[in-house]
Amino acid sequence: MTETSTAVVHGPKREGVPALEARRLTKHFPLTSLGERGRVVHAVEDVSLALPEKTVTAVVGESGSGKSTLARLLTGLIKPTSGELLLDGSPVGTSARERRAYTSDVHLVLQDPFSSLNAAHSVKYHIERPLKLHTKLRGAELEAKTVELLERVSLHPGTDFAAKFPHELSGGQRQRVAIARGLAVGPRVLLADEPVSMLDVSIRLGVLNLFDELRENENLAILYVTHDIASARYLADTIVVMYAGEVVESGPATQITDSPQHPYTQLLLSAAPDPSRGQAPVLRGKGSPPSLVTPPTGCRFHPRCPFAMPVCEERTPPPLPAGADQVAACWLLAPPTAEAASAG
Amino acid sequence: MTSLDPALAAAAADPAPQLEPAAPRHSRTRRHRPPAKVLVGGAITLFFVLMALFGPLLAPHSASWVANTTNGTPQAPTGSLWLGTDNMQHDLFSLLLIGSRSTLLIAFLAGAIATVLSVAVGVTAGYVGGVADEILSALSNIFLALPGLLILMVIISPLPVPDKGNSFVIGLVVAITSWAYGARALRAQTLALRGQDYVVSARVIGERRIRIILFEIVPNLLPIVAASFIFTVIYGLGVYVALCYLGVVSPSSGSWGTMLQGAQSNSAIGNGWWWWYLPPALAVALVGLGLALLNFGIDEIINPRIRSARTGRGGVKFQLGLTPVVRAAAREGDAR
Amino acid sequence: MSLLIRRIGFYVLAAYAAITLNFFIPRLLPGNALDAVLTTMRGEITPQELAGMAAQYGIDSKQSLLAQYFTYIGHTLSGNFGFSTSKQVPVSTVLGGELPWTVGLIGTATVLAFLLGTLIGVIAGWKRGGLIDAVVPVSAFFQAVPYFILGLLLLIIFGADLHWFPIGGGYDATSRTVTYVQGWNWPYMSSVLQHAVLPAATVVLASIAGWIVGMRNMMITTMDEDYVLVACAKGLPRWRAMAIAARNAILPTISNFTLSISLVVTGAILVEVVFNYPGVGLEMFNAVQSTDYPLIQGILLVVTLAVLIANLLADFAYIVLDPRSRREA
Amino acid sequence: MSARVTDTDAAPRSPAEAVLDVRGLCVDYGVGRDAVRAVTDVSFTLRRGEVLGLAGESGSGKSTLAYAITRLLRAPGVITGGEVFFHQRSAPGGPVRKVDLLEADARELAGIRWVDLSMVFQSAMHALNPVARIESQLTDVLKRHRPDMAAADRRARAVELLGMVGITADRLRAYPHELSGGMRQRVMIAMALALEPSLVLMDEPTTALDVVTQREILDELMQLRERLGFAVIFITHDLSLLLELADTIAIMYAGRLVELAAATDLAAAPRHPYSLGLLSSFPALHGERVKMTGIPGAPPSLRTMPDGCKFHPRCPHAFERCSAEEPSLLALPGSRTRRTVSCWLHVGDRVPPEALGRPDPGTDAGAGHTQDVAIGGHS
Repeated sequence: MTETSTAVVHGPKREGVPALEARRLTKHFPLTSLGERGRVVHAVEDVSLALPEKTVTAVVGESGSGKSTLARLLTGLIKPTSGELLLDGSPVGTSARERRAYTSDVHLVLQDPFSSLNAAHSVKYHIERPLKLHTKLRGAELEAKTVELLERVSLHPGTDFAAKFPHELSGGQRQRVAIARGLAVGPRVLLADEPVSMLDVSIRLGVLNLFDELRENENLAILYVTHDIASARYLADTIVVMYAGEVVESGPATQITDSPQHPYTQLLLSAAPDPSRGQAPVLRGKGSPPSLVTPPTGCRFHPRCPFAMPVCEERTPPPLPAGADQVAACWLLAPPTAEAASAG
Repeated sequence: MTSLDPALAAAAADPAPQLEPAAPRHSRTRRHRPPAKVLVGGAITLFFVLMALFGPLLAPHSASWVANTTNGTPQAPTGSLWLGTDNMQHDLFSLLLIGSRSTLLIAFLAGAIATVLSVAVGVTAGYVGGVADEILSALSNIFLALPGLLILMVIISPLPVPDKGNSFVIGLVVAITSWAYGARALRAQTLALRGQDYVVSARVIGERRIRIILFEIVPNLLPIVAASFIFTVIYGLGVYVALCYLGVVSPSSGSWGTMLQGAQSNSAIGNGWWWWYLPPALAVALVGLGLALLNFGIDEIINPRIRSARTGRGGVKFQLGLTPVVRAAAREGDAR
Repeated sequence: MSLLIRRIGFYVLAAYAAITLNFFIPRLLPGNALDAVLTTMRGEITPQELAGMAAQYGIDSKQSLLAQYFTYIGHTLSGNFGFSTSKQVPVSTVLGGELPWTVGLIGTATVLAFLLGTLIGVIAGWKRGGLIDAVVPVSAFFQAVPYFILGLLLLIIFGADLHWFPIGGGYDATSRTVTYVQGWNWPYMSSVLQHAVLPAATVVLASIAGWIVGMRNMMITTMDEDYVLVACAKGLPRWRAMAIAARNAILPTISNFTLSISLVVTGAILVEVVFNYPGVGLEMFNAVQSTDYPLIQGILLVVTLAVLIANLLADFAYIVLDPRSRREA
Repeated sequence: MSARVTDTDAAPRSPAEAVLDVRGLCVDYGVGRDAVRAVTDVSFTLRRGEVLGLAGESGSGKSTLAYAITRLLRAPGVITGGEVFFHQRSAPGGPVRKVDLLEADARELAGIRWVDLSMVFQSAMHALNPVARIESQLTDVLKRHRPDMAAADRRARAVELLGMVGITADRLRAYPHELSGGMRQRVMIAMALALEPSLVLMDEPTTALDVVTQREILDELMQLRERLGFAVIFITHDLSLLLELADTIAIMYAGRLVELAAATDLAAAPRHPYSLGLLSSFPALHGERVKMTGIPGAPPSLRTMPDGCKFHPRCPHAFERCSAEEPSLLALPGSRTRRTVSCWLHVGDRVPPEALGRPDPGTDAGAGHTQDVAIGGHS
């Protein structure tokens, strides 16, 4: 942690200033129950991430890897313990006004389509609220914009859908409404936390393809948080793999899945269902993720790692180059000199 | 007196997300018609509300009217005096009509004030959380543990007479001892709603906290607010009638409780003057019943699972772990 | 165990709040109401007692409020609740005489109602749509009617009309045929029991409906849980599946018990007034009538503490029954 | 709707003996006018030791089917037709008794349940009694079904069972909430195997788990199956998982079986457009990234079923007949292995689209066409 000298910024490499950049975000949740005061959950540890426009960055990890916390940190819903956010290169302020301005640039689409819309309100209400908050549109213009947004997420005809209530919609339609609400603020950045994991298999691709279109047509920077590495590969430009609150590997999507360098990424890939795999998969590693209250020393993956070395237990590996635009935080990738130095 | 249903609290605490919502355990379409309980309960309640509104106007006699007799014993009901008279020869039917107003007014007033209090406390505690929650929760728990009625007796009895007759003061005092039940249920439900994705989404689009509470959370609390309102009205009714019955409060306009107090202090039961105490007692019981039926209905709307299943629906007996088999032939036989 | 410690802490706090409230109640009286009260007592009690009371309530007192407060707390903790002005005996003596009646009647009836109601609720929920379940809506009547109204109705029907039971009191003091001697003898005990039937029935009927409905609804909710279905899938006997459901369903019911206990107790205390039953409730009524503040305070305190202790017991039962609440941090 | 299948075995190709025969099973939710049909006319045969994957989306009726087979479906579920024959074998190699589970009474069912037919539920979190220790939940079945067993033996067996799924004996005294999600599901599996049943139904047993844990548990499960030889009905929405796991796969849509085939055949050469659509809904982990579309539209609700083939509104190959008549599950006689499909594209002289007419793996011939040879009394 402390040894990470230079923060490597993960995310798609593009020219210019990224739409949203996170610098060394750390989040420790304090424990509140009796007898645990003073201890913290190390949910996100020193993550730097750049989200350039017109790109999709996938954050992949198991539950408890800190990927959802990272997405919420990026919305500003929760305050980081340390680190900062930069929107178009300038730091994001904390005043109520700046906070509100930020909400018009960054939106979050959540996992559960059955709870992301308020059953008490119509679809129209859901789309109009952000428009009223962040634009000057009123009256007929407001209605026209609402319909347009619904149709932009393929809910045709928009006027019909506007009048419906959430319980009249299918899961996929609800998720599209949630995305349309996100678009209504006119965001630069769309964060999606497991947006398809609760949808039927046959309609997941439709929603993923919608994200792909929005990246192109709306110049959006999209963060796609998922546990499904295959869908990350399908949609994203860059995959960032998180484990126990830390980024363990990042790089171009196909590169990560075709030649994973970090043992954890290899484990994830070996566990993922893959019908094209000829023989039964050999699981690379065992055990389950560690407690984030008392994370393992050194590399947090070392207790499960089939290649663990003494150094892994002692020191946190820095992100090391593992290919073109690919980095992995693993001592296996350390040049021999460094390893020798650490051994000596 | 009724108590807030634990199943309701459980439903509030566990809005179990159904991964496979397909199996229609309870279809929405059947919800359109309100349960019979709501209809009956609503009708009873409406009847008494109308009585409270218009009864005093329709009463054949005023509260101070006395039957033209020098008799010192109560008269049994007759064709002209439907419910007979008390020992002072007041017309009990008129007293019943007139007394309905103050009785229901205070019950509903207490319910309304207590509901406002419980929404304010419960939703604040649930949504804001942290220290505010700790303090407000401890406060409501203490109020739950205190014997409200006894404290009311002590607080109200030494009040100056004008205050004792003031509906608002009485309603307020009753409300102060009864808001905690609703607050607890509302806090639990708010806590459950606070983490819902639509609340998070509202924060993400930049809604202000007060708007989130009022427009995102409160609409979804309405069934529980309604349930806790009815609960406190029942409670207020009981407490107010009790206070009148004990003679702690004696409203000048009279109430059902005052009638019972008169009957009690004149040993009406021992003397067999049933027409004196039976009508007000039944009236209180009926209002309570009507409200309780309404609350039953609301509970079933909040948690459709608890709906009372009709026995042998379609001749099929459902039993956990033994799915019934009804062959098509048998069903056709039914159709014929 | 941290949960239990927290709960005990809360009850200590609540008890302290109740004691403090008790201290302030006479001092909160509007105007010089207390003064007036004390004035009316002149002649009924000795001047020394009057002076003592005046000191106790801070009238003409040289003691500061804070000092009075600590004196009061000290007295309360040592069981000294003061001196009843209407009965001319220490409050603790009065309470000692009344409490057995109340505990015997209301305690028994409340516990009985809880056990019986829970049992009926379990069966009604398990055999949903069955005969017992069909009776549940009827219980709405008893659930909604204030205790004392129900008491009145029972009194009218079974006491005044049918003459099955006496219409008041805790026992017959005299009778044409029998001379009663208080104590463990049959004539006296049977009289006590006979007098207890209607008030006890009132408390049971009025409170049982709540337990039935609550338990039934919790049962139905719990039966939707997979682990109950698993019990069936395992081929366990049906009563085992029902026991598993009931075992889990009773947990929220116990929490609910803590919510309702003060309602039940206050409601039941009113029943004593209706039946002229010689317990704490009737005493409270009389004390209010005769503005006997020391007695009022004593009763309030005892009832509050009883409710808190019942709550603590319920919490304790909950912690024993639910391993999840025992989770070490 | 096709007529109910009555003959005993339509495809007696496999020498292995059947453990479960489901014939024309129909399930409704509700009774009378409120009733909706959730499962329609499902027939299949499961052989000893076979892993049958039951795949479908939410609302396809896959879980309903499983619960109906075991008679564990909750109210207002009602079985409205069909037979479920369970072939009960009292001892290894012993005589087989054929029991119709739908005719069985509570007593008979209680004797079969868990002894021969156990079940793993979707969420172990909810399937384990939160207030009972793991030990008592493992031993209560032994107590019930092996009344002669001594307490010490029951305990030893519980330790053995936990060991089988890689849990140490010290966890016996634990409560479910003290275990991780993966451990709870392992306990559930150990419990299901306590009496060495011949059939285990698994309803999305790993859906709630992380991918690594899921893989570990499935690996263990498959090893146990090798050793103990029980048959499995594995229900999931994750077809890609089933392809690795199952011998045979049954695809369900809108309460009907639309295709039943060997896993390898289905993967390489799906015959039903819905199977094809599902297969192409899972992005690949390797190879070129190509744009995929999934299946347009959404599954129908039980209350508003389209006429004809239930899939036709979403089917890219639908033609007139599809919206008018409902196809029934027909055997494809050209197939090497038993496979059945309910689709008009494969009936008569029509040449199915290329994607639906690929040859079965290991054969040169294209998909055979049915000559209206129904499994049941369709013709």
